[in-house]
Amino acid sequence: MAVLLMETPVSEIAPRRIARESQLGLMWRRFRQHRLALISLWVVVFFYAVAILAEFLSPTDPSAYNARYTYAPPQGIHFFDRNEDGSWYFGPFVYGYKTEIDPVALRRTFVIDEEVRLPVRFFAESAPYRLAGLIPMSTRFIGLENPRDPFYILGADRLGRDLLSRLIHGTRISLSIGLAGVTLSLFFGIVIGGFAGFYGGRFDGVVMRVVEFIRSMPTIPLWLGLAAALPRDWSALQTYFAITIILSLIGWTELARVVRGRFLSLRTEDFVTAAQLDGASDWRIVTRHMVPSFTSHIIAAATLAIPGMILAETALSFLGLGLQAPIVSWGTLLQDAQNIRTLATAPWLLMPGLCVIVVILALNFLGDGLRDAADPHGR
Amino acid sequence: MNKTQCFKAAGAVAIVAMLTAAGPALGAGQSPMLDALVQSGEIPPLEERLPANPLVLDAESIGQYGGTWRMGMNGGGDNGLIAKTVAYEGLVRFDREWQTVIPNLAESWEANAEATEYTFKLREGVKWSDGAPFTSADIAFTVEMYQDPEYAASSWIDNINNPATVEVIDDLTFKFKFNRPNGMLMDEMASVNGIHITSLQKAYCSQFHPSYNENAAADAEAAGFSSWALHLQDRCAWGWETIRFANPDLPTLYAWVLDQPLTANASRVTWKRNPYYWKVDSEGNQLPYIDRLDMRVSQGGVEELTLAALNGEIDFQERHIATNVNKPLFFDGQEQGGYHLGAVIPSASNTLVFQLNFSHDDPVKRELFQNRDFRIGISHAIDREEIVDLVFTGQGEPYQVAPRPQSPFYDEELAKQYTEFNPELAIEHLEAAGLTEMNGDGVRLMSDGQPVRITVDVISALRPEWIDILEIMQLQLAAVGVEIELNNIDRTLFYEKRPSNDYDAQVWAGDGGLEVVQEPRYYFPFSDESVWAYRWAQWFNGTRPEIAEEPADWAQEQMELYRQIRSSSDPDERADLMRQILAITKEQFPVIGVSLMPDSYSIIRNNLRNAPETMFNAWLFPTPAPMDPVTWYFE
Amino acid sequence: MVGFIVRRFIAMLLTLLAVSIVAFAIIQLPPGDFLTSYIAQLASTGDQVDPRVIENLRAQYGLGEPFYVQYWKWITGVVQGNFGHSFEWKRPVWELIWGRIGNSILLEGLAVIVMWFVALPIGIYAAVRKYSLGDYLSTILGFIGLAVPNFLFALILMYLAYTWFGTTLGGLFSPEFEMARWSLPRVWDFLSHAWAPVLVLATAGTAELIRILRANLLDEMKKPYVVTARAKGLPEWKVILKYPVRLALNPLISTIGWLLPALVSGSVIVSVVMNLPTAGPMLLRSLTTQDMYLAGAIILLLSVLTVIGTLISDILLALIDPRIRYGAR
Amino acid sequence: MPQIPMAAEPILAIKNMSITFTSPDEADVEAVRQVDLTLTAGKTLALVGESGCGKSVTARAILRLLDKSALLPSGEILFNHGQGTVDIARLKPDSLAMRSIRGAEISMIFQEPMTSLSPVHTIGDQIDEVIVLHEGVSPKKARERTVHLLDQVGISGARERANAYPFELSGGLRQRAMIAMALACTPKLLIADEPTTALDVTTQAQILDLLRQLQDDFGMAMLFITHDLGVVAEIADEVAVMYLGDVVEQGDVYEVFRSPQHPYTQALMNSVPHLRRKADRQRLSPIKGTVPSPKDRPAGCAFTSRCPYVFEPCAGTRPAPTEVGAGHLARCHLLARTKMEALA
Repeated sequence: MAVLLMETPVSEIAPRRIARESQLGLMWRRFRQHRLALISLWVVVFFYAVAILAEFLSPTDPSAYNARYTYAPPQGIHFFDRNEDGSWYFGPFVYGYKTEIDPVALRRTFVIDEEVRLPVRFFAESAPYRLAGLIPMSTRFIGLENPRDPFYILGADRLGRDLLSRLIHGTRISLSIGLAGVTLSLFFGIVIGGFAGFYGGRFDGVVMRVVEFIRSMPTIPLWLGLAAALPRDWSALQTYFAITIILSLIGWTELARVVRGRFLSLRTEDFVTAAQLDGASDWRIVTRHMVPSFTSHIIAAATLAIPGMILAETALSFLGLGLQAPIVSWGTLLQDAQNIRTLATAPWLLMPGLCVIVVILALNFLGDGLRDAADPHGR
Repeated sequence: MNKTQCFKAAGAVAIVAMLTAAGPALGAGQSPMLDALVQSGEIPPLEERLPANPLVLDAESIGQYGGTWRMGMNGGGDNGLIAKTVAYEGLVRFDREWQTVIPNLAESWEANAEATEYTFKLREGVKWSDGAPFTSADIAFTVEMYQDPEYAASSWIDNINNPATVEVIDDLTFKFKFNRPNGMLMDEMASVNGIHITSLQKAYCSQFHPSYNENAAADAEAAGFSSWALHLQDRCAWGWETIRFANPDLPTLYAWVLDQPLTANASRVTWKRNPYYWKVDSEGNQLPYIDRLDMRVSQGGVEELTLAALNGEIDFQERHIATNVNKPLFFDGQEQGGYHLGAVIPSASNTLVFQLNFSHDDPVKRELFQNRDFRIGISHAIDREEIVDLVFTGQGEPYQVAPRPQSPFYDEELAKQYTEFNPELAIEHLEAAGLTEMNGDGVRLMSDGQPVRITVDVISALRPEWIDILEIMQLQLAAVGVEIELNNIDRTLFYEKRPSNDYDAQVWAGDGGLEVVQEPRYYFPFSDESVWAYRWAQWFNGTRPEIAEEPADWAQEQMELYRQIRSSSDPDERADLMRQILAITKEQFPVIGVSLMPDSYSIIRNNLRNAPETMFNAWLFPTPAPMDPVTWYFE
Repeated sequence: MVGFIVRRFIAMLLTLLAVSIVAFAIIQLPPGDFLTSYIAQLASTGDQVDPRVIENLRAQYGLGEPFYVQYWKWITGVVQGNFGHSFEWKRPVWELIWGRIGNSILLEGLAVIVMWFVALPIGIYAAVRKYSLGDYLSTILGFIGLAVPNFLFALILMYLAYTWFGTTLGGLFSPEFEMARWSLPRVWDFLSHAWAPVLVLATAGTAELIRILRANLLDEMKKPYVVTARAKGLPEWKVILKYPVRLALNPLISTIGWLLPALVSGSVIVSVVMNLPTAGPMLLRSLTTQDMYLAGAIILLLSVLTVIGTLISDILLALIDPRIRYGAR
Repeated sequence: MPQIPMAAEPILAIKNMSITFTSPDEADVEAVRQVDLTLTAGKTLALVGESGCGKSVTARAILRLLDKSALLPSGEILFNHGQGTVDIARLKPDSLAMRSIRGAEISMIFQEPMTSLSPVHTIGDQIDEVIVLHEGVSPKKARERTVHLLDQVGISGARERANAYPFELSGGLRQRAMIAMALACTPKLLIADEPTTALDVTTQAQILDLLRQLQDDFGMAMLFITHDLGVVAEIADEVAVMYLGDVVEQGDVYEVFRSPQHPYTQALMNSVPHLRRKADRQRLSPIKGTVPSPKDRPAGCAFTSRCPYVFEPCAGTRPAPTEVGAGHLARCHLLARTKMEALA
């Protein structure tokens, strides 16, 4: 048996990295491994960005109607075309329409007119507006050279309003209602669940009974009753906030449960005992020691709560008890679309439904990913 | 008995004589569905069931018996459909053109010159659906019930300003008496409101009232009701109230009797023929031809009903489903569904009536809203062509609130004044109304320096197009410096805001396009529905004296003219008076209209015969019932 | 066990009391009452109502009394089985709603059964074949089921049935079976109508069930007792079904409790679209007409349904899980 | 290569077995490297090592209870079931052949009697199941056997206890029930995976006693996995010491304990306290450093990173087993060098 004499020194075995990483940092590292969740994160970010930049991104004003283009089908956006002389045209553009009115059947018929090519301009000039009601601007992301030309990438509704623009503005309302509802739920959930979990005992018992009670109520009748009770002369904004509060009345219970559970298990952890022995106040223990240790869980739980809020908003609008026209939300847009006529002749008006599905999917995947990342060893 | 009556009676006898003479060859048939019942002795033979002089209906063609007429109700509270198809059986009725009042259960009538006394003669031998004879006693009982405050009904019979009293002369003759002239009684009685008076059978309904049955209270309790009044209301509901159709035991005079009643749980309401129905075709065959009705009850959404109609599961209907939006759908579906579309002319004159509150609490707004120039300015600022094009796909035309072209009261000037879209003219009028200053946002300022901001109450649930029209108007009016804000609210609140005077403006459809005399709410402050002058209308009606306000002189003049209409029994005189009212309306221009309500359509199965290819659609003239569905049949 | 049920039962009664107060408060919340909306309704058809009639009705209906008096009258009646009168239908509420509630229970019960039948095998498959194509597919389908709004799904289903098969989905019975007694053909007729709403109702719930089952099962499959079972020589399917599945079902059974409120809520919307005579559309209408005893009774009964559902799932859980039955944990 | 001496006909012979864990994201990890073990009827082989050294993985590999991610790329597991020999390493984990061995021929008991028994089935049910499965008797007969078995493992009131759920029993009783279940079909080999670790000292002793006694009664071979040298001394006939996937030393228990040859075994022995007067006590000498992850294991001797005697070949070349006594083998370059020096 030959003995190999090695010149090289014993290779140092790298000690395991024990770098101190914040919990959020750890969570982020684990989260990045979830490909679907990561994609979903971008989808959600995209939609929220759209919500924030609604005025800038929408090609037209969402309430700008045009008699000539009621129920105009989507133009789509094209990039290549062959010119008459056979050369190629590059760049984004849409085709015009040829329209006819059928007075017997009461409708306009549209044919995409491939003769008319309407180039799409980026950062097109438009009438001045205020972005998010604050920043004065006078350009929009895309637009046509001549603002009077039809520009309906996703088609038009029954008044010839641009569906894309309405969709973009609806995104703002629907997503913010979800976010606002969750924020409110989160506040109640953390405060109530936190105290229940921290002090335990009788207070905890009472809170948990209340939570169980609320969760045993069927939500729609509850919402219906409350929504029917809203003063009808409230302005759109008031209704909007009222609906948000109604939605979070039930939403907080789930978050309170999560928070309470974490508190209960954290209460016995050594670092909390240590802080208590050090004489830290309860408030300090909760805010400085306990809350940061489960921020990640709260983020995950909150993410998973948003879809429910969005779906609830659409359902209430559908029943005519939530937001109402002229407010543009995904719910009111779907309410417009929920008839046989739309299904049969203008299916593109169901686009808001697709948005709902995509966002709900993304939020669910994102929430799942966050939860897994926050708590890799199961729940 | 006057001459006409004699003649009519003689004519009826002659018809009966002819029928008996001609025998079976001339028909005198009944539905095969009834043959077995006659044979088993459950019902008497046809001759004994029919009145001495049945009402003869001339239809395009003689039909055949059988079949089921399928239609759809929207929700459990849709008693309107029944009122418009089955329950339109008053003492008198309108002809198919909605022009004259013709006999129905009463074969003749006459009024005194002051229009305070009306004498009616009932058709002899008419029987309730349980076989009992229909007599003057039933009428007297009905009047008594309506005037009992415990019986929560409301009608011309117990009109607090001019209630009816009844005097029974004999079994078939009775007299209505009024303290004040009631010149429009016959029009009221021929309308859908005329069916109240024939809705209660004394023999059946009296058992629930303590005046006739001392055990009524105990019976009510045994049946689970807390008072006899509730029991009576439940068993014998009035007129065309929803729950009336929940009691299959209630005897009626309708062509069809309840089979599956309209209960809260009903998913369909069905009817079968009334063996005692008292109308025949020109060959003496007992009507109706159609044996059964089947009304499917949708649970609050009409989409399922729309699909059913497309699928050929509806035989005749315009209600609920024949919307503007659905037209292309139904047009395309004709072949697959085996139906075609009939024409329907609405009674309403206008798609949207913009009513400003003349009695606004804010004196500045009150003055502004009462200013004719302001209203003319607004009217000129509306691009009606665009609205017609956009919302109604080109159907209809710019129109004010005025009688429809089909009406004898049609006045082109009234209909068309100030409908031209002319922003310059609009601004001129607005400035004439004192709105000369503007604020930084381009909104005109009122005399108190506040911008003109009008909140418009609207119920989009009722007519979705209202929101569309208003959204367009919002932009058009903004261009001339008038700001309107949409307030989409629910119906209850919409009504509650009126007595509390808590509104700037409300919108509604333009009723009174055909029923000009009966429904003049936009022509002068006539009723609670004259939202533009709600408090003036209270002054006119005296219903809520605590909030009544003395109207402007011109309105008082109109009111006086209308009082004259009420006290006149001469139709020509009434029409003349109405024209005078309309002339003042034209001068004063109280409300702003948008466009002529476009024609609608009905869905008619291809195998349904005698159904009208063209008809009016109104509530007072409750179509299709005046088009005699009893003569329709399936081929 | 008996003590356990008694304890749960008392808790349930307390919950019901609270529910009744909330239900009554909700129906009292909107401004005005039935009469104001009734007058509005009449007025819009051109009728004027005599104020005396209104006063009479108000007295007959007991409107205008303070909240606690109305509540006390109502709840004492409810305890005796008298749910009050519907203003709109002028009938005892109980008579109106039992059929509707029955239909609701029937549909939701069917939906629960379907959900379990579909979710069980798929959930087990997804957990056992973790990260397989089937797992991903079922996860994605499940999430989509969760994300599609019920009413949209129902509407599209109805439209497709019309365009593809020329049939109208809707209602629960054909006309000839509407009022018939239960018989085999009627059951068949019912099923041929009910599949569509049940499908719509079950979709979202199934997705949720699959997710929970899969997660639970994955947790359970890591437990040592599964290895023990394998070490016994049991075939794999038997190992999975007898041990981890059995344990993964426990938390799932407790989900019946909250599944029911969700189903009840879903059925309101589906019933409106698909024209089903369930409690949902009646509730919607009674809320808008402010027919308060009717609305109150429906809200109360739907809540009772869910509370009973929770009770049932608690008892079931105690039955199948000895740890709970014997109070150990 | 020196042959492992055969004392008697072996029940199970593991030859040159390696176990590799695969993962889609990371490089494969060889958790067990070329292990040779032999088990004989009536004898107990103790497998000793720190946590994560691969001893449990080795045990589970015998019953093919490892996850799909675990591969057996080389080696044989020869099992003699009386009618010949079968190579378990070639069987499919869920095949009938494998399943008929599990629980019947080779059975296993686990460390955590609480979690290793299903909490929702009674003890009796879980034992009956094995008997019914492998012997096809009626459930009633199976229950008779179960009661007898429970009695045999020292559970008093066996008939009633059979209807008890695991959470109603103490830790010791649960482990006895586990043992009863494992012995239900009189297996030829019993694998005990740290069966006493979770128990208190008294119970531990009772269970060890019981196992010894049952081995006498049933005559089965036993593979006893533990990290406790005291337990090894009590129960084992032979011992194999594992470190990071390698069997570094194996042989007769007295031989190995008396003169441990591998530096790791030596260190292990030194880390065990001996009972002495306080004044005479020496400081325990724990092994320096920590166990590296299998990923970071050098190609050569696994102990390289912690060995006090490390020299050139250690990191790069894996030492071959050197026979240092009768049936006493150790893998260390030091031994090879002394041998070579001796030869030289």
